[in-house]
Amino acid sequence: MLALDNIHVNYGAIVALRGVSLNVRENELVALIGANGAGKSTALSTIAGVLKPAGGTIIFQGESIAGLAPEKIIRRGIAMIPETREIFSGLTVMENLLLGGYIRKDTVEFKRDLERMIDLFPILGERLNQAADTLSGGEQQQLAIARALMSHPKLLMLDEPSLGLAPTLVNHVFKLVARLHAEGMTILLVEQNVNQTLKICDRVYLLKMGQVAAQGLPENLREHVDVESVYLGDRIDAQ
Amino acid sequence: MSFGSFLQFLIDTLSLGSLYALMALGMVIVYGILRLVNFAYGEYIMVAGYTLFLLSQSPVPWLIMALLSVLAAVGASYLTERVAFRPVREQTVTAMLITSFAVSTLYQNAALLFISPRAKLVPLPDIFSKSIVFAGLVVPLRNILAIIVTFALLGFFALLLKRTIIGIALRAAADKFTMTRMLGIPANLVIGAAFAIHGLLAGVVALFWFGRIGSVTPGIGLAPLLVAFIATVIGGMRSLLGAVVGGYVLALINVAFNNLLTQNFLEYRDAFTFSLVILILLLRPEGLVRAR
Amino acid sequence: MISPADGHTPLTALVVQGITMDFVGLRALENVNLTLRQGEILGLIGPNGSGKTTMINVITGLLRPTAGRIQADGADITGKPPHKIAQTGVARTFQKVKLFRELTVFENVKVAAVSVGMPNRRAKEQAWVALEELGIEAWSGRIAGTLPYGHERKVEVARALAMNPKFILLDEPAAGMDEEESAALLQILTPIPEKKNLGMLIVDHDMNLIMRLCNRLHVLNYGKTIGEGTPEEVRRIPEVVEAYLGS
Amino acid sequence: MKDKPASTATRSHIITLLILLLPLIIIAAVTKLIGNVLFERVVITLFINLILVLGLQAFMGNSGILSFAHIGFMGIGAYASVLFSMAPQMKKLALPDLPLWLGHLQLPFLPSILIGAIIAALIAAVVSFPLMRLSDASAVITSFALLVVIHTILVHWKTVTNGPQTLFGVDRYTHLETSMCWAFIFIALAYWFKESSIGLQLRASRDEREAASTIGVNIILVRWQGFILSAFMAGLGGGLWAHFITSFSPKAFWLKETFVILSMLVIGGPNSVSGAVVGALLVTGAFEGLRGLENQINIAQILPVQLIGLTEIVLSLTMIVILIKRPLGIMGGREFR
Repeated sequence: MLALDNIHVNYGAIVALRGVSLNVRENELVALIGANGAGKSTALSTIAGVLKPAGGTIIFQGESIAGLAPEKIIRRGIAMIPETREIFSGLTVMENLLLGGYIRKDTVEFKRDLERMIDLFPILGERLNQAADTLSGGEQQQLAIARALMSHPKLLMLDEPSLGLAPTLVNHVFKLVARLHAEGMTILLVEQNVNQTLKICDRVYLLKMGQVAAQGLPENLREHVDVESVYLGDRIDAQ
Repeated sequence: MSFGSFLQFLIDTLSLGSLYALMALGMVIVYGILRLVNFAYGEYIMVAGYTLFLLSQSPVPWLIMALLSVLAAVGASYLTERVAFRPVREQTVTAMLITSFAVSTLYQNAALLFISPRAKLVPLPDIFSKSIVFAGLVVPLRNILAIIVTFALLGFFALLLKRTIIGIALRAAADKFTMTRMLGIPANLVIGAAFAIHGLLAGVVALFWFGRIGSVTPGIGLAPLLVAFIATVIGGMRSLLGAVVGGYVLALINVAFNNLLTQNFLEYRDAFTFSLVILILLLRPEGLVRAR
Repeated sequence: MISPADGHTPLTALVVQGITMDFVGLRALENVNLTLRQGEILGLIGPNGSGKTTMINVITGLLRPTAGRIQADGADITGKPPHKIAQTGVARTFQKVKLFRELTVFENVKVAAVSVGMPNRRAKEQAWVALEELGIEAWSGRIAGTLPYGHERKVEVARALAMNPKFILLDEPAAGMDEEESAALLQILTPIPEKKNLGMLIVDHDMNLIMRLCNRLHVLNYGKTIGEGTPEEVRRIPEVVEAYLGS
Repeated sequence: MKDKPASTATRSHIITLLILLLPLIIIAAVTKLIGNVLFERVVITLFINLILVLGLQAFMGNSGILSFAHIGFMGIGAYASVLFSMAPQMKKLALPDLPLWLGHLQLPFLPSILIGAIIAALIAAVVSFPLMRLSDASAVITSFALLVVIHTILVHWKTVTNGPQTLFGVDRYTHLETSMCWAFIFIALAYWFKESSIGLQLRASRDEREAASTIGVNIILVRWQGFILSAFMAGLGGGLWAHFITSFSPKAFWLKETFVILSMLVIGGPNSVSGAVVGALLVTGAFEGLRGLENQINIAQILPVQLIGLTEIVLSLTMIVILIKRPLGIMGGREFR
C-alpha cells in the first residue's frame, strides 16, 4: 500500500534520513521504533508532505506521492497526527472535528461520522461546544485522533501518541490503536514505548541514525536485536 | 454634558468608530495568518475611489457603481497577494513588510501617472447628503448608514467565521497554519480568502470614507492606513474582536480630543495618538483584547 | 574519574535547587535538584518530553522558573536575563543549531568572547584557541550559513568555549551525526572539562555516547528526577528502564 | 600563525574601503572636469543620499530591524542645524517668533551641522531605548509611529520650523568637495561600526536572537547604540542636505524620501556597507535619469498628459523583483574584496 524506497531527507544541513526503505501493507499495523533523533518523526512528516525528500521515491497505492503538498497527501488518503497534536486551540471540539472532515464535504456523512467519534470517544461528545484548549492532555490526544479519523483515511500515521500522557492514559491509547487496527485500519505508528508497541504491532522497523537498522516481526526483533542497547546504550562492561 | 451633546458624541463616536473597526478588522485578518502588516491596505481604498470616479460618467445606478468599486478593491487586494506577497511569503517578516511598502508606492504612483495628481470628485448618492433631525440634533444620514452597514457586516463576518467551513478554516489557519494544510485545506485558498476579505472591508470603508470627504487623490490611502494601524495595536493584533474594539476606542479618543483639546493642541492630535500607539505596544504588547 | 576531592580548588559548582517550571496546563519540571561540578561531565537524560531542554533553558535564563533557585559559582542567577547569566560563566549550545548565519566562522566564535567582555585582542586569541580545540581553524573564513552540518555543531561548541565558561551545557551535540562523526566528537569533548576546569552538562539521545562520556547521569521523566548515579548504576534502576522502554 | 589572519583581515578591510572610495573619487573628478552645474547637483545629491543610506544601514543592516524613523531624524538634523547656522537678520524674516537667544545666535556651518546631528542622536537616545526590545511587526509599527510623531511636530511647531510652509534663506555649505568628504567619512564610519565589537554583537543578534543573548550579548543595549549612531548619521545627512537645497519644508522628511532611501538599501543589500554604496549609486543614477527623462517628455509635450510618478513605479517594481529574486540585495550581504 505504502512503499518508501531509499528516502533521503535533509533538515537544512542536517541529514535526517539516509536512505530509508520501508513498506506498509493493507490492514497492517507497522511500528517505527528507535531512540530519539533516529528520524522517526522525520519519516512521517516526509510521507505527510510537510518535508520534501532530497532523494528516493514514495509510492502510495501505486502512485508516486513524494514531494506533494500536505493538502494533496491527505486527499490521497493519508492522515497524520503530529507529535505535538496541533489542536486548534481557539476552536471548539466540534469545529476541530468539522475541519477534520474538510475533504469529505458531505453533511449527512459528517453527522454519521460525528456520532461514530462520540461513540469511540465519549468524553469528546460531552465537550463538543467547549474550546479545545480547555481539554486535558489526554482529551486533546483523543481529539487529535478523532479529527484525523474524520477524513476516513486509508492510512493513519500516529507520531508518539502516548507522549506526555499519564501511565493509565498510555494504556488507553494503546488499546485504542489496537482497536482501530482490529477494525481494519492500516496504521503506521511511531512510539517510544517499545514494550507496549511490540505487543500490538504486526511488523516493526528499528531506525538508528536515519537508517533502518533492523526490521521484522516483533518477536524476531526482540530475539535478534538488543533493543535495550538502542535505548539505553551498550553496556560499558560488555565492551 | 447635556443629553443632546451626549447623543451627538455617541453618534459621532459610533459612526467614526464603525469605519475604524472595519479597517482594523481587515488588517487583522491578514496579520493573523501571515504576520504581515500590509502598508498597501490604504491603496485598496484609493482603488475603490478611482473606480467610483471612473464610473461617474456612466449611466449605471450608484449602487452598482458602489458594488463594482468594492469588487475593484477586492481584486486589487487579491492581485497583490498573488503577484507580490506569495513569492516572498517564505522569507522574513521584514521582507514582506518592505514588499508591502513598495506595493503601496507602486499603486500611488500608478494613480499619479495614469489618472491625475489632482483630486477627483467621487459620485455619491443623494442619501449621503441628507440629514435627519433627531432629538433636536441634525444627524447626517450617512453616519447612521455607516453604523447600520457596519453592524450588518460585523454580524455577517461573525457568522461567516463561526458557521461556515471556510470561516472556521480561517481561524484555524491563524492558529496553526501547517496543520490546516495537513487536513486538506489548501494554503492558497485560506490566504486568498483572507486577502479577499481584506479588500472587501477596504472597499466598504471606501464608500463611507469618500462619503465624508467627497473626492479621491493618489495619497488618500494614508489616513485610513494609519487608522488601521492604531486601532489594531490598541485592540490587539492577533484578535478579530480586539480589532473591532480597537476601532471604536480609537474613535472615542479622537472624538474626545476634538471636543476637549484647544486648537493649539488639536494640531498635534496625530502626535498624541501615535505616542499612545508606542505606549500601548510597550506596556501591553498584546493590546486590550488578548488572542486565544 | 574526577572526585571532588582531587579537583581544582576552590571547587565551584552550578547548583539547581528545587526548580519547578509550569507552562499553561503543563508542569514541565517539578522540584528538580541538580549539581554540576567544575571538572566533571554530567549527563542529563530521559525520554522525549521529559524536560531536559526546558532545564537548560531555565538555567540559561531563556525561561524564568516558577519556583526554585539556581546558583552559579556561588552567585544567584535565578531570573537574571540570559546575557547576564552568560557573563557569569554559563555557556550553552542548542538542540537545533543556532549559528549566526551571515557571519564567518571566526566571527561566530569571536563574538562570544567579545560579548562576555573580553577586549578585542584577547577575544581574537580566545577564538583561535577555541577553533583549534575543535579542529576547525581551517574553516574560519567561511560564512557560517554555508557550512556542512557536522561542522556547524563544532562551531557552536567552539563558540561556547570561547566565552571561557565555568559551565557548559550541550543540548544534543551529536544529534543528526552518524556513528563515526559522533565518535570523533566524543574524542574532542572528553578531555575538555579537566583541561579547562569547567563543568560540562550533556543532553543527548545517543546513549552510547552518554554512557562513555559521562561521569554521572541524572535521569528525568515527566519533569521529575527518577534516578541519579554512575552510568552503570543508572541503567539498573527499574524506573529508568521502564521510562525508556515502557511497561 | 595566530597573528597572520588578523593582519590579512586588516588588509582586506583596507582593500574594501579603497574599492568603495575609488569610484566616488572618479565620479567627483569627472564632475569637476565637466563643470556642468546640473550634473554637479546630481552628484552632490548622490553623496547625500549615500550618507543617508549608510545611516540607515548602520541600524537596519546590522540589526535586521526595519526602521521608518530614520528620515524623521534626518528632518530633525536639517531643522536643528539651520537654527544654528542661519544669520540673525535672516531668522527675523524666516522665523520671526524664535526665542531671543536662538534668534541672535549664529554659529559656523560645521558646528551647526554637528549640533544638529547630536540633537537628532539625543532625541533618538531618549525615545528609542524602550522600543529596542520589540521586533518584527511591532518594531516596524512603533518606528512608523515615531516618524508620524516627528513629522506632526515638524509640521505644526511654527516657531522653529515655519510650520508646513517652506523654510527659506538657508545658506549653502554643501558643495561637491564637502559632500564627497563627508561621504568618505561616513563609509569609513559605517564600515568601522559594522566591524566593531558592538556591530559584531548586533549582527549576531540579527541572525539568531536567542543564541546571541545566551553568549552574553545585551541585545537591547547594542540595538540602542546602533540606533543612536544611525540617528546621528541621518541627522548629519539632514544638515548637509538642508545646506545644499537651502529651502525646504517638512514634506521633504516623509514617506516619499523614506521610500527612496529604503529602496536604495534594499536594492543594494542591507547587510553590507558595499550594498549601501552600490544601492545609492545605482538608484540615484536611475532615479535622476528617469526624472530627467520624465521632464524631457513633459517639456517636449510628446504625450498628451503630464508624466508623473514613472520613476517611483520603476523603482518600486525593481524593489519587489529584488525582494523576490534576491532578498539580500545585489551584494547579497557581502563586501567587495
